[in-house]
Amino acid sequence: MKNFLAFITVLVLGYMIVVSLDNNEAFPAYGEADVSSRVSQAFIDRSVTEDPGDIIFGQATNLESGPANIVTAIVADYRSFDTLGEVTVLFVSSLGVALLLGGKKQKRLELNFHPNFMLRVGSRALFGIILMTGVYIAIHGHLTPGGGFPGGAMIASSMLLLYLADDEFRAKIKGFKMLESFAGTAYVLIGLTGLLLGGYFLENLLDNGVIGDLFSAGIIPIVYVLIGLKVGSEISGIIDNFLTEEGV
Amino acid sequence: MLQYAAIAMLMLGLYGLLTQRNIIKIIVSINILEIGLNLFIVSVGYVEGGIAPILTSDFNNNGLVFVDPLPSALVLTAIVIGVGTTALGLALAKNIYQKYGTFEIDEMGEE
Amino acid sequence: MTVELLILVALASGILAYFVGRLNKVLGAVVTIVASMFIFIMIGYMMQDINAGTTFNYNAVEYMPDFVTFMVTYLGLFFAILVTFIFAMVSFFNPFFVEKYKYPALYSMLYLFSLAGVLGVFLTDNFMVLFFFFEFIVWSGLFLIPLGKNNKAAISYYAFSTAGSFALLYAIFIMFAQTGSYNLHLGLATVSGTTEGTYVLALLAFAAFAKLGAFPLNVWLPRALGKAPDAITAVFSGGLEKLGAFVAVLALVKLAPIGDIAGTLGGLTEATFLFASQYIVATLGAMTIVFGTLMAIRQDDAKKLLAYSSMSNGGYILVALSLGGTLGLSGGLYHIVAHALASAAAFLAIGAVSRVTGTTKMSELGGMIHKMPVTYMVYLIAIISMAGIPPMGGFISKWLIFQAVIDNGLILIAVAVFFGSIGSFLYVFRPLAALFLGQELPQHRDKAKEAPFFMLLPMLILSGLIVFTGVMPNIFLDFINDVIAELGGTGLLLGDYTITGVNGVLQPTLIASVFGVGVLIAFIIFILLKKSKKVGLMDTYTAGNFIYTEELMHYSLDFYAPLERLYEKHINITKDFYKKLENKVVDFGRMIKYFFFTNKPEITVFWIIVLIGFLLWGEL
Amino acid sequence: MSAILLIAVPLLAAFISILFKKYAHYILVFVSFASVFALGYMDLGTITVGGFNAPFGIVLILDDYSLIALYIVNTLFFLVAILNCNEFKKVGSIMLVALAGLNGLLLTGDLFNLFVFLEVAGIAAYLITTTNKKPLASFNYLIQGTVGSSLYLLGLILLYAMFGTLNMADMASSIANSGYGAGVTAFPFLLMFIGFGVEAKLLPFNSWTKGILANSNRLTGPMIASVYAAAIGFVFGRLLTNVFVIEDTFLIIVTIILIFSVVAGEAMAYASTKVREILLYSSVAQAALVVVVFMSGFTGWAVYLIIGNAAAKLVLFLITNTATKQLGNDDVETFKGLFVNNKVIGLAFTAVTLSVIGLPMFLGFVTKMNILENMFVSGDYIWPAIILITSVVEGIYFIRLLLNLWYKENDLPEVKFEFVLKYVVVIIAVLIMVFGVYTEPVQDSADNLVAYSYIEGGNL
Amino acid sequence: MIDILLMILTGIGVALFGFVLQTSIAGVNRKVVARVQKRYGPKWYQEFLDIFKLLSKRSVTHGWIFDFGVIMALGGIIGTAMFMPLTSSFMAFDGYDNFFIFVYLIAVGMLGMAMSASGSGNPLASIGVMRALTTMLAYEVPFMIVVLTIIKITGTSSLSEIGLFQQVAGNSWFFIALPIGGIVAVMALMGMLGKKPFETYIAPAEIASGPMVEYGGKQLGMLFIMHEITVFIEVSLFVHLFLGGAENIVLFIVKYFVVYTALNIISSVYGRFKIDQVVLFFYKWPLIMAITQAFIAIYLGWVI
Repeated sequence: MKNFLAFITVLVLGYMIVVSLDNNEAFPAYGEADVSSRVSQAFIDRSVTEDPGDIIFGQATNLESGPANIVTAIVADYRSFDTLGEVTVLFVSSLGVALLLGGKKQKRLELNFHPNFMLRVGSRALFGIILMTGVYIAIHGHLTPGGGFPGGAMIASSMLLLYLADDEFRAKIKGFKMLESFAGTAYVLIGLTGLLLGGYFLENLLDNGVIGDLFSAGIIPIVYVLIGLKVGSEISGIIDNFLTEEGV
Repeated sequence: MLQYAAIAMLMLGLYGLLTQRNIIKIIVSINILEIGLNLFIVSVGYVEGGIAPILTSDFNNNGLVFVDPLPSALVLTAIVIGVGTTALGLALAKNIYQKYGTFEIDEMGEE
Repeated sequence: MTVELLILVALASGILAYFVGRLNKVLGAVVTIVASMFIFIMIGYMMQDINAGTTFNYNAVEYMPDFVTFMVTYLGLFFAILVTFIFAMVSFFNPFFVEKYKYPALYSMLYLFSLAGVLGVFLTDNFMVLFFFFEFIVWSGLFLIPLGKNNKAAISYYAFSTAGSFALLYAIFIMFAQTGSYNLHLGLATVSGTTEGTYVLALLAFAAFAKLGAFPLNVWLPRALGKAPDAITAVFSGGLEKLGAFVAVLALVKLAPIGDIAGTLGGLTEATFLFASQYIVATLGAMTIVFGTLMAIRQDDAKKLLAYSSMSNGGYILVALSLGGTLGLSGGLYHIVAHALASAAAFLAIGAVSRVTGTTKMSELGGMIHKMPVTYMVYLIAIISMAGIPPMGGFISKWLIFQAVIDNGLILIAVAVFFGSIGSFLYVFRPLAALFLGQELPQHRDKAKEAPFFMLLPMLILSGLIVFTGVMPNIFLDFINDVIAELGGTGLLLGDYTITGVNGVLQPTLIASVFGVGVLIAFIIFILLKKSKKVGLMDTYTAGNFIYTEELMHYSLDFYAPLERLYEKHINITKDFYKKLENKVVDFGRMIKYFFFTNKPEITVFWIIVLIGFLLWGEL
Repeated sequence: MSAILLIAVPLLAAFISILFKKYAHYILVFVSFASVFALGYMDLGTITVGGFNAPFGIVLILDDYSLIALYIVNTLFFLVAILNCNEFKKVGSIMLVALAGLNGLLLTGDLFNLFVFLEVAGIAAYLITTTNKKPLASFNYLIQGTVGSSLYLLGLILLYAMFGTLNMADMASSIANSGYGAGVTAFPFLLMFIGFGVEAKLLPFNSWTKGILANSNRLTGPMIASVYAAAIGFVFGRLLTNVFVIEDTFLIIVTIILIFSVVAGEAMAYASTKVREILLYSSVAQAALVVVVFMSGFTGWAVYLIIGNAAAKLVLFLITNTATKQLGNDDVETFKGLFVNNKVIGLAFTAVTLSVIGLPMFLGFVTKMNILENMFVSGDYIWPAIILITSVVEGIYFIRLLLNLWYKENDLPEVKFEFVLKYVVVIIAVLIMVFGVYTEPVQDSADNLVAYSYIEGGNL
Repeated sequence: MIDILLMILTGIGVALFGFVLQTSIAGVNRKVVARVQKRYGPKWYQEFLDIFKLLSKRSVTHGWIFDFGVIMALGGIIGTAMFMPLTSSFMAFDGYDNFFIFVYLIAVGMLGMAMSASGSGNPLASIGVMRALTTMLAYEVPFMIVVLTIIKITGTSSLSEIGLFQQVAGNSWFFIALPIGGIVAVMALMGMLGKKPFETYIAPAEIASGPMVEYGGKQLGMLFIMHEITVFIEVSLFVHLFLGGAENIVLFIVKYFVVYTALNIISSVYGRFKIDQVVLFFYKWPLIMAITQAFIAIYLGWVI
């Protein structure tokens, strides 16, 4: 009975929200969002500081923010402070999971599934391929969709594959910790150098080069790779914590 | 249409929170809620007939319109925050299980 | 000697008393005596300047915030002298009582802090300063009361006095919103007569009722005074209760009364019409008198009995002030003086007894007169004045109040006032008979001895003053006339020895001398006749059988048993009311705690949905 | 020195500290002291991050309002860190992240950035409360916190869809001259209000408070009840005064919530017999009061109310939790007569409680009087009545607590308070007394604070 | 200075006259009551004999308060009697015969007696005192309300002027003008005098004549004198207030005699109330009658 009542209330609420959004004149209907009246128009034609005219892929050089993928431009350049905050969230949650579950000496969780030899060997091969795609996505963040976060997630998924396929396998946690801390510190240091030299925290010091090249958009790709590594190591740390338990 | 789906997902998440008493189910409904929210964020930026906001070689010859890039940037962050909280929730769930031996809140009784 | 310096002296001596008290308890208490005597003399000294017709307006000492100003008015000075005098007299008791308390040094400090607070309240013309010191007294009184028996009484004291002072604060702010300044006289003047004036009058009356312990808010007075240390009870009933009277004067006299009653009673002939507000306050005062008297009659603990008596006398003050006019005002103010002196003396006497015997319960005491005759005489004079019997001051104020009540033709209030005056005779006599007279109980026979000289001194001074206010009241009435003149009323018609009320002339000195002549004649008759043989107390007419135990021959347990039986069932009306109120709050709190604070997130989500639903309801 | 360092340095320290597990808490103490110290050299104004100015990039605002906020939160944080550094070694780096999160909250001028820092600080808070050894309560806190921040994000996105910007000042100005009625923005603002209501402990949304604070320890008690409460209070104040537009139906809902929180908070405190419960319910009521004062527009005095409450709750929770750890449970019965033989702690506890109630000679009195005075002048007669009645109830249960703690004869509980705690507690009590009496600086700093309630830096 | 001395002497004279008048009338009344009970009764001066016999005997004392109380009682009553105006024009202290002085100075006498009775150590005495005080509480309030009406109507509270007010041609005695008030006053007077229905505080059977139990010899004699003078004050109060005072002394004595004898006759046929019956009785009918009388007289102005 309680569930039914809750269902009714939730339904009525949903209906009310939909109706109120419909006849709310300020809220644009689905699909008719006029981007020009919004802040993001400046991001699209890179005209926050000065107007570079129309941007031709492959020719426009040192625009105010380099990456071809505008979403990466916003995430890593215009609003890169959010991403810093973002990374801290993930850092804290992985630290927290380690605090909650991690003990001194951990050993692999006793699962009743014991993989046979074929699975253990086959997964090694697949591991390499997944890892490479993850790294590729991280590196090409500023050109193609994806970037640090999806890349990092794929790296972690490759680690997960190993964990699942082989029940004695344990990655070297120490290494992840080192990588994570290195990437984080590097990211903040880049920001600080931006503050010291360029006057603004996280400023893009290197020139942006030609839009569309692999080595363009200044510090963005570097930052995104660092983020990819950090996310990868953190999530693998979390996976390790979940799949292990207290024991000699 | 996507927006109605997003709001429906939101409501489903709220329904889950209202009724479920199992720790894992609560975490699942929180995730549904967040996915709904993320969908809604993206739907706000959708422009009829717009393409993904990435400059590519064939962009400058046939005058295409971009979808609003900012919501997708924000959604990127929101997703990762969702991951963070879910990881923490699951860790707490494991702790609770070790302490109380069950996931049902009613059976845990007053601490 | 400006007012600020005086207050600073009081505060400084308080702190000094604390440090001296840390070294040696008794010395700390002695400091309180010296300080309060000094302040009393200074206030008395200030009396001359004011008589010379100059009302001083002392501006702030430089480092105080600029709006703190003090002004010495007749009204303020009247109260200040009286209360500082009570503080000074009671302070003589401190050295003897201070060892028994848990925090002796704190006791002396807070004693002088409340004295400073009293000065601050009476001698200022700025409402915020008045409220500051009002709270200051509540705050220091709060930590004094639990030094006695238990601390539950302090909580109810705090509850009611804070409710009172916050009502005062609300009124202050209403006036501030009107006038933009905290000036007392300006505020009251601008507000009186308007609708805000009604709220201000109601709130000030509420504050006065809370401080005086009048009918609706009387639960704290007997509990706090019954449980507090003896010296503090004397100070409270003699001095601090007069704060309530001071606020009552502000409310009832300086504010124009609201709404006239003649209109409501349909144009009755010849009965003078009273304003609705005065009538309500008078009725509540009358109920306080009746309630206080009935409760006092049935008390077994002498201190609680006197606490109820100060409550019913508070009722008298309220009735007198609310009737207004020359008679009402002078009767009220004089009753404040008479009651302050009488109740302080009575409490000190009871305190002296409790110091020696450790208890003030009448059922455990008896025959204290044999070992403490002087305390007995002091107590006798005090209760003669409290009962309003002629040679003492109480009679003059009661006579004035009766004149006011009769002149205004208020029958029901007259019933209460007459009942109160006769009832006061009953309940003041009870400690006299049960505590002092009757058989001398063995357990107290060895311990009891007369109070030392330093304790008797204040008691004798007080009783001397009581007699003096009874025989030669005109000196005090002259001063009261100045106060009334300052408040805008016309003073009492005073001959050199006579007081002319509205329907009769009174010459207190004549009454006293005639009473003296009568006693002389009786004494002569007594002396002429044969000397009678002295016989022990146990040797009495007991219809032939022998009795050896004193307890059997001492009648003190429930003295007015037949009277108490009549109203036993509904004694604690107000106590039950406040207990129910408290339970309501506790249930409400527990219900919300149970309903809202569970470890399940669904409560919050549910309420979020409800709120959003409520907002979007309009959209449908 | 630009204010960004207040966020960047703790983050850097956090990333490094995971390597040297053993020295984490020393780094924590050093960094928090450095941030308090560095505040002296910060220059006011807006700091753009990444070189892109206001409506497009993210901007941090350091005006008088956030400077005072930073001073208070950082000093309190430093005190909590110092007092708990050797007991809770494991949470060193999490505390560093919390510090970064809190500083970010107070400084940021961008709404989405505010959401991110709210999450950072929130997650750090969930982890700190896990030291209470009550996983279910922390879980409940996590779920409600996440629901709250998701609603905040939903509201934020709605506003973005309507006005196309994320910067606070820009949002405020575009709402102002967009000419839409209040009904348009009511729904998103309500969502954001609820989002913050959960964190600020307003009544219908704070069912997590009892689980967390009722069995808190020396770290979580002061951390949640005073440091986080102060930070959230300041941020909520900034939102309420600058961004929110509160009219008719939304105003009714908010007023109902606030009245309900204040009254129910006091009633619950009155009804509870455990010391920590009394304190937490009274802090619920105080939080609601802070929101009321912000909404009536006296930002200066709301700031002093927050400072008074935060300092008071720090002292109260520190003392209570230290005593509870040594006595087992925190019933008023077991606490009876606690101060008889540790008078210094008792005096500080009494001074602080009397200041919370608002008795004269204390900071609380000055703040309460001025708030009431301003309310009356601005013609509001209902709220002062509610405040006065609830402070009578509040006075009663605090005095009942105080008298129980001071006056008892036999078998007194023996509790040892170490020197550092005594030292800190006495300083705070003395400060409250000093500013209670010498009210000049409080008076004029509060008045001119009101003038700057708008973000002077965030190029309006 | 001389005229003050003269006034005091006349006062003492009035008190003496009062004592002698009342004792002789009491003697006569003892014969009247005896006649009612079908016996002859003692000689009219029997009261004098009793008193002087007692004064001459040696007695016992229980301490200084025991004696001091008796002195204070007698002294107080004599003081009150000195103020009493005999006729509407002749009184010791001209213009100071205020009604409230009498009501409260009697209380001094009562207090003196109560003090010495409790001081005597006999519990029966204390119980007697308690009963006396409770009865006083009972009859006093209705009586005062009626007097309030009288003072309100006449505008003055001095007895002689009230008497003169009643003697003025137009208006009749208050006993007739305020009929209900008159009845209440009679009842109150019987309470004051301690006549039969309200005699609980002497109650010879239960508490051995209450407060008087420990007295003997001169103390008892002095208390008898006090009792006689109290009766004189109360009855003459009634005469002045309700029977229009008296132009000359003879009229005063006649009215006095009529009132006192009527009361004695009424009381001789009554039993005795229990103490709480006394209180309940006075707070039921007399109080209501007094209040209605006051309401009618003051607010509606119906004075016959």
